[in-house]
Amino acid sequence: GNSKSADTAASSQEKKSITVGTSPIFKDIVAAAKEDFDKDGYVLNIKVFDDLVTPNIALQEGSIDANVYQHGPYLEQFNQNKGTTLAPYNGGLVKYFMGVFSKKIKNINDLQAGATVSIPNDPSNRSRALKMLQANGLIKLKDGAAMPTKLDIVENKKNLNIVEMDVMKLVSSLDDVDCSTINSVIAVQGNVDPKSAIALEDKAESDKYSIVIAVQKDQKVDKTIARLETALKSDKVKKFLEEKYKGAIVPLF
Amino acid sequence: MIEIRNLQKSYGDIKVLKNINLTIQDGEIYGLVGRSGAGKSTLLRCINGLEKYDLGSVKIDGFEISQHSDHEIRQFRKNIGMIFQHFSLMERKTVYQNVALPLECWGYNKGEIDKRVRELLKLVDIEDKIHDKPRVLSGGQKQRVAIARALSLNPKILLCDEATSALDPKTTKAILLLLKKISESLGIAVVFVTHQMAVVRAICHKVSILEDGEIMANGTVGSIFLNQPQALKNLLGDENEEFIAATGKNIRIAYADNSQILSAMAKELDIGFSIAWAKVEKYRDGVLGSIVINIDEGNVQKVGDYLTAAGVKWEAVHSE
Amino acid sequence: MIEIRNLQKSYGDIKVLKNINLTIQDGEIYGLVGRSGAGKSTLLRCINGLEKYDLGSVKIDGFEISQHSDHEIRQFRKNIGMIFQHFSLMERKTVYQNVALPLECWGYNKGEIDKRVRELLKLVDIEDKIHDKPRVLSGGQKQRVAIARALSLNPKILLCDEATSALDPKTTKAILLLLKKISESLGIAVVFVTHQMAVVRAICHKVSILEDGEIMANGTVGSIFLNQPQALKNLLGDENEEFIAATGKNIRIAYADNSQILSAMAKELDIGFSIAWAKVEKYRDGVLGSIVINIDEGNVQKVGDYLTAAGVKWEAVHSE
Amino acid sequence: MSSSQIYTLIHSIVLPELTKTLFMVGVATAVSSIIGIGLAILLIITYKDGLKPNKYVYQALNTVINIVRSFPFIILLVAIIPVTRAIVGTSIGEKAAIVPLTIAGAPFIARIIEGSLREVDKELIEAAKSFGASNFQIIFKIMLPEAVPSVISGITLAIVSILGCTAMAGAVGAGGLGAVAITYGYANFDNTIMYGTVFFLIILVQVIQSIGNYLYKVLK
Amino acid sequence: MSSSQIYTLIHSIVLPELTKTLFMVGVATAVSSIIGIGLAILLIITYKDGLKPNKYVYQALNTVINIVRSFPFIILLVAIIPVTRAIVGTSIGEKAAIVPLTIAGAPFIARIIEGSLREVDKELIEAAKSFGASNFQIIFKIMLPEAVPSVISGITLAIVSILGCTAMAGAVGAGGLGAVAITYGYANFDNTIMYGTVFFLIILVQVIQSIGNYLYKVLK
Ligand SMILES: Nc1ncnc2c1ncn2[C@@H]1O[C@H](COP(=O)(O)OP(=O)(O)OP(=O)(O)O)[C@@H](O)[C@H]1O
Ligand SMILES: Nc1ncnc2c1ncn2[C@@H]1O[C@H](COP(=O)(O)OP(=O)(O)OP(=O)(O)O)[C@@H](O)[C@H]1O
Ligand SMILES: [Mg+2]
Ligand SMILES: [Mg+2]
Repeated sequence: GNSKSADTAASSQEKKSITVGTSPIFKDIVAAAKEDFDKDGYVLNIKVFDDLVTPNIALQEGSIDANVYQHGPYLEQFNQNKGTTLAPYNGGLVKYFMGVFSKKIKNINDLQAGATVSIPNDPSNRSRALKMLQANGLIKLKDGAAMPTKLDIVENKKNLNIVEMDVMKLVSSLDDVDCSTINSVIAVQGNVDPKSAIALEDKAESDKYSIVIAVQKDQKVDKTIARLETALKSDKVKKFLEEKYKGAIVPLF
Repeated sequence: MIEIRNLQKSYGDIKVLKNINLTIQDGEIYGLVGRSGAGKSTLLRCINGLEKYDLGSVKIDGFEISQHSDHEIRQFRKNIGMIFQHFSLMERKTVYQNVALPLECWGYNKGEIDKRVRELLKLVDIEDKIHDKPRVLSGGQKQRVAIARALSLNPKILLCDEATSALDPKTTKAILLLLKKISESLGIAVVFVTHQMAVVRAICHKVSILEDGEIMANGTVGSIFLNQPQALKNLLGDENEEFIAATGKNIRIAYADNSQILSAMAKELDIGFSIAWAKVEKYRDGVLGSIVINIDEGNVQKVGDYLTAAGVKWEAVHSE
Repeated sequence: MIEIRNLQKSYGDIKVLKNINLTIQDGEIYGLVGRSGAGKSTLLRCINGLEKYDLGSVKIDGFEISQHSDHEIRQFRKNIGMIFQHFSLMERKTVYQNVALPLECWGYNKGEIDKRVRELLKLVDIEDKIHDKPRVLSGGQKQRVAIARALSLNPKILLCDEATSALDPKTTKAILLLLKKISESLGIAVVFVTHQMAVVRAICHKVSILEDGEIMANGTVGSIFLNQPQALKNLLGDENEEFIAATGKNIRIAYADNSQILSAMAKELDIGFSIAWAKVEKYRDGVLGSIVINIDEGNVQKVGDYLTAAGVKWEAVHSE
Repeated sequence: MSSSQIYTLIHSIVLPELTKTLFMVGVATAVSSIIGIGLAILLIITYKDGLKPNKYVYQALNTVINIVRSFPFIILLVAIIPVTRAIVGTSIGEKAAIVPLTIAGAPFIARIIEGSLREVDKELIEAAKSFGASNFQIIFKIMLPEAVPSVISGITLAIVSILGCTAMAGAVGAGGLGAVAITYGYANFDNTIMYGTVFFLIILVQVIQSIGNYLYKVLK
Repeated sequence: MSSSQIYTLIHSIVLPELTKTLFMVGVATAVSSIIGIGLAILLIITYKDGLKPNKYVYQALNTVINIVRSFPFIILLVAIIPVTRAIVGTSIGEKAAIVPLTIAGAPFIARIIEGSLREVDKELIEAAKSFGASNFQIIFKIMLPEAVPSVISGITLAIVSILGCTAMAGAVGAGGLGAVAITYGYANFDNTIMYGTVFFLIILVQVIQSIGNYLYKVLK
C-alpha cells in the first residue's frame, strides 16, 4: 500500500514520462523540444494525430497528458461545444499567419466577379480565412460568429466561388483557382514564399490565434508540463523554427 | 408404409400433381414411371418434404411432415434416403467425405464412419476414387457416390430418382441387386423413379404410371405389363414401327410363366412363324414379356383361336 | 469422316485413353459403349478438342485441331454439335435463349434465329416451356433443350454423351428417329455414347466397346451382338442369373433375320420348349437378338445338332 | 432539433450536397464499373486456366491493381492531380473528385467482378466452346450474363464503398454529404449537422442496397 | 533517394510502423471476419428463401449493416469512442484503432460473405436436408465449405480495404504505414517518405493478394 501511494504522489506532481499529442504540422516543433526534455530520466512521447478533434478527446479522457496543435479560440470553442474541461497552459507558444496567395493576380482587388477562391475546410483555419476575406472587403459575415463557416456569409458581392478543401491541398490548388487563403506554415512547406502573399491577415487578428499547450484544467502533472513548456520555449527550438520555417512560424518566446 | 392421399401441387398456374393416391408397403419396391415432366421427381420430393404441397396428405408410418417441428422432421428424414436425379454432391468434398457427411451429421464416431463409408464405397465399386473430388469423376461414378451416400444412414425408405440412368448395364444390375437385397432383408420400402422398363421389371413389385401429374395406371408389375394399359402404351410409344413385316401378319402375345405355348402351337397347328420382336425377361421371380410373331396372313384366324383357347392374351399389331 | 489414331490421354498417372484407333464415316451413327469410367466422355471430348490429348491424332475431314488457329478451330467447331452428359445449359437464360445462343454467336439474323429455334423446340417437344429457365425444368426437359441446342447450327458431326439417358421411352424413340433421319438425309456422322443397348441396336451402324480406356471390341452392331465378344459380356454382366430354369436346360440362340427356325424345330424334332429370356428387336433394318429356350435335358443333343446344321449360333447357358 | 433547424439543414446542406454526392457516386461508379469490368475480364482471360492464358499480362494487371489499391485514398487524391487536371481541367471540385474516386473504385470493382466471373461454371464455358463461340462471346454472352446477380451485388458493395470515399473527397473541395458531415458536423462540433447528414447517408445507403438486393432477386 | 535516407526510412519508420500495421490489420481482420461471417450467416438464414425465414430479423440486420456502412470512417472513429474506451481502455493508439477498424470491417465482410453464401447451389442444401442435417450443419458443413474459395477471395478484398482504412486511423494516433505516409509524407510535403511508405504498402498488398490467390487456387 505504501509504495503505491508514493507512486501516485510522484505521478501527480512529476510524472516522468508524458505523452503529448500533436498534429502533422506541429510535430516537428515538439520533436525539437524532445532532446531537452529527455534528460534526468524524463521521457517525452509524441503522438501525432491526423485530425483536429481527436487530440482534445484523448486529452480529456487522459490518454495523453497535453497537446500542442491548436490555437486558443479553437480550444475555447471546443470546450464550449463538447463540454470538455481543457485549458491552455500559460500563454501562446508560437503563431502563424494567413495570407492570400495567387498565381494569377498580383493585387487582391483585381479579383474578378465569379472568381474561385479556395479556403481551408477545417474550422480553425477556415474561420481565419473567411475573416481575412471579410477584412479585405470581399465578403460579409454574420455578426458574432466566433468560428464562421461558409454558411455565415451574408454578402458576397463579387459572387466569389468559395471552395473549401483540405489545408494540404491548398498549395496545389493554386493552379486551379484565382486565389487561395493559405496559412504561412503550409505555404512554406509547400514551397510557396509566405512573403509572396497578395494580402495578409491583420496582425492583431493573427495574434489572437497563438498556438497553446493544452492540458486538463485540473491536471496533476504541473511540474512536468512546466518542463515541457521550458523545453518548447528554448533557444534551440527558436533556432529550429527560424531555420525551418523562415518566419512562417513566429515564436512567442 | 407410405400413404399419399389426394396430393395436389402447383407451380403457379401449372398443376404438377393432381390428386395423387398411393400406398407403398414396407419391403415393397415401387416403380414410378411416366413421360418426361410428368411430375415424378416432384412427387418423390413431396414424400420427404423437400417440396411443399398444396392439398392432400403424405404420411410415412403415420408421420405427416407438415405437422411437425424441425427437430422431428430431421429425425424423420434420417430414415429416408434419397438419390437425386442430378446427384447433388458437394463439389469441394472428396468421395469419402461426401458419403461420410450424413454420418457425421448424425454424430457417428470416426471409426464407425470409416467402416461404413469404406463398406459402401466397396458396394458401389468406387473404392479407387475414394479421395477424388466429384469434379474428376465420370457421370456414372458420381451417381454411384450419390447412391452410397443415400444408403449411408441405413434408411427405412429409399427414394431413387433415376438412380441408374448414368450406369452401364452391368453396374446397373449390381446396384439393383443390392437394392433388392437391402429391401428384402431389411424390409425397407423403395420408390424408384425410372425410365428404364427393364429396371421396373427387374426389381419392382408394383408400378404407377404418371401422366401429366395424374396416376393413370397402377398395379403389380405383372399386371401392368400383361394388360398393357393405354398409359403404358403412351409411355412406351407406338411400337408398331419396330416390327418388320414384309409379308404376313404380326401378332403380339403376352408371355408369362414358363409356358411352352409357342412350340405347342407350332406342332398342333402345324404352322411356321418367325419372331419379329421379343422381350421376355426375368421379372423378380418369374418371366414376363411380349413376343411378336410373324405368321402368314391365312393363319391369323387359326392362331387367334388357338391362343384364345389357351387363355393367352394376344392382339394383332399393325406393321408399318 | 472422323479418324482417330493412337490416341492417348492421361490425367496425372491414370491413363484414361490408351491407344484408341477409330474411323467414323460420314452418315454413320457410331455407338460408343463401355462401363462407367471407361473413358467414353473423355474420348468424345477429344473429338471436338475440348480435351487435350497426350499422343496420337484426331482428324475430322483431315482437320487436326492442335494445328490450327483459334479462328479456324471456331469455324471447325461450328460444324460439330455436342450434347453434354450434364446438359450444361445457361441457368440465367430461357429455353429459347439457350437454343438461340449458338445461332446468335454465328450472327444469324433475328428472323432466322426465331424460325430455327421454334422449329427445334417443336422437334424436341418442349414448346410449352419456351420462356422458362432451366431451373424449373425436369431432367428430361433439360436434356431436350440440350439436344435442340446441339442441333441448332445444323452440325455435320454430332457428339452425343448419353443424350437420351433422362428421357422416357417414347421421347427417346422420337429423338432417336429424329437423329436417324437427320443423319440419313444430311449424311452427318453421329457418335453416340450410351448405356442403353436398345439405343445402340435401334440406330447405330457400328459400335465400339471401351474397357478401361481401350477399345476391346468394335464392328457393326449386328456382328457385335451376334458374336457376343467377351467385352460385351463384361459390359452386360453375367446374364445367367436372369434365366429361370427350375428344370431342364437353357440354350441361347443368336437370332437374326426373319427365320422360322423355332417353329420349324418344334415341328421337325417334335419337342416342346419354353422361352426363358428373349430380346429380339428391330435393329436398323432387320431384327436381331437372342432367345434363351428351355428344353428337357434329354433333348439337348438333338436341339444342338439341329441348330448347328441350320447354321444358327447357339450355346448352352448355365442357370443359377 | 427544431423544425427550422431541420429546414435549414435540408435546404442549405442536404439537398445541394446530396446532388453533388449523387453526381460523384453516379459518374464514378459508372466509369469505374466499366474499367473494373474490363480489367476483370482481362484478368479472367489471361489467367492460368483462362481463355487465353498470358502470364505477363496477368501479372502486370494484377500488379497495377494492387498498386492502386495500396494507395491511401487521400494520397491517391494528391498523387494523381496531374492526371485529374488533364482529364477535367482542374484538380478541385466535384468533377475533379470523380477522377480519383474512379481510379480508386476501378481496381476494387475489378477484384469483385473477377471473383464473380471465376465462379462461373466451367462446363458452361466448355459448352460455348463446343459450338464455336469466340472468346469475346464467351465473356459477353455466357460468363457475364451468368454472373450478373453476383456482379450486381458486387457493384452494390462498390457503390457503398465509393460513397464512403466521397467523404474524403472533401479534401479537394468536392463537397458532398460525407464531406459536410465531416467538415461542418464533426470538425465544427455540430452534432446536428453531423448526425443529420449521416442520417441522409444512411437513407442513401439503404436505398442503394435495397435496389441492389431487388435486382439480385429479380435477376437470380 | 540516397542509400542512407533509405536506411533511415526503413529503420525508423517502415519497420516499426509495419509491425503496427500488421497488428491492426491482423486483429481487425480476424475479429471482423468472425463477426462478418456471423452476420452473413444470420442474413442467409433469415432471408426470404433461407433456412429459417424471418423478415424482422433480416430487416433489422440489414439495416444495422447499412447504418454502419453509411458512416464516413472518421466519423465512425469518433462516434464509437465510448465503445472503444470500454473495450480497450483508451481511445488512442493502435489498439484503439482496432475497434473502429473492426466495426467498419465487419459489415463489409458480412456483405461479401453473404454474396458468397447466396451463390451456393440450392440442390446441395436440399441434399443435406434430405438426410436430416440441421440448419447449423447445413451452414457449417455444407454452405461454408462449398463457399470457401469465394469467401477467401472476399476476405482478401476486405483485408486490403481494412489496410486502406488504417491510413485513416492516424486520426487517433494509431500510426501504421498508411498514417505515416499521410502525416509525415503528405502533410509534410515530403515525397520521399510519402512514396517510400506507399511503396511498402504496395509490397504488403501484393503479398496479401498473392496469398489470397494462392489459397483460392488450392482450395478451388
Ligand atoms: N421450380 C419449378 N417451378 C416451376 N415449374 C416446375 C418447377 N419444378 C418443376 N416444374 C415443372 O413441373 C413439371 C414436373 O417436373 P418433374 O421434375 O417432377 O418431372 P419428372 O416427371 O421428374 O420429369 P423427368 O423424367 O424429365 O425428370 C415439369 O413440367 C416442370 O417443368
Ligand atoms: N478432370 C479429370 N481429372 C482426373 N481424372 C478424370 C478427369 N475427368 C475424368 N477423369 C477420370 O477419367 C476416367 C474416364 O472418365 P469419363 O468421364 O471419360 O468416363 P465415362 O466413360 O464417360 O463414364 P460414364 O459412363 O460414367 O460417364 C474416369 O475414371 C474419371 O474418374
Ligand atoms: Mg425428374
Ligand atoms: Mg461419361
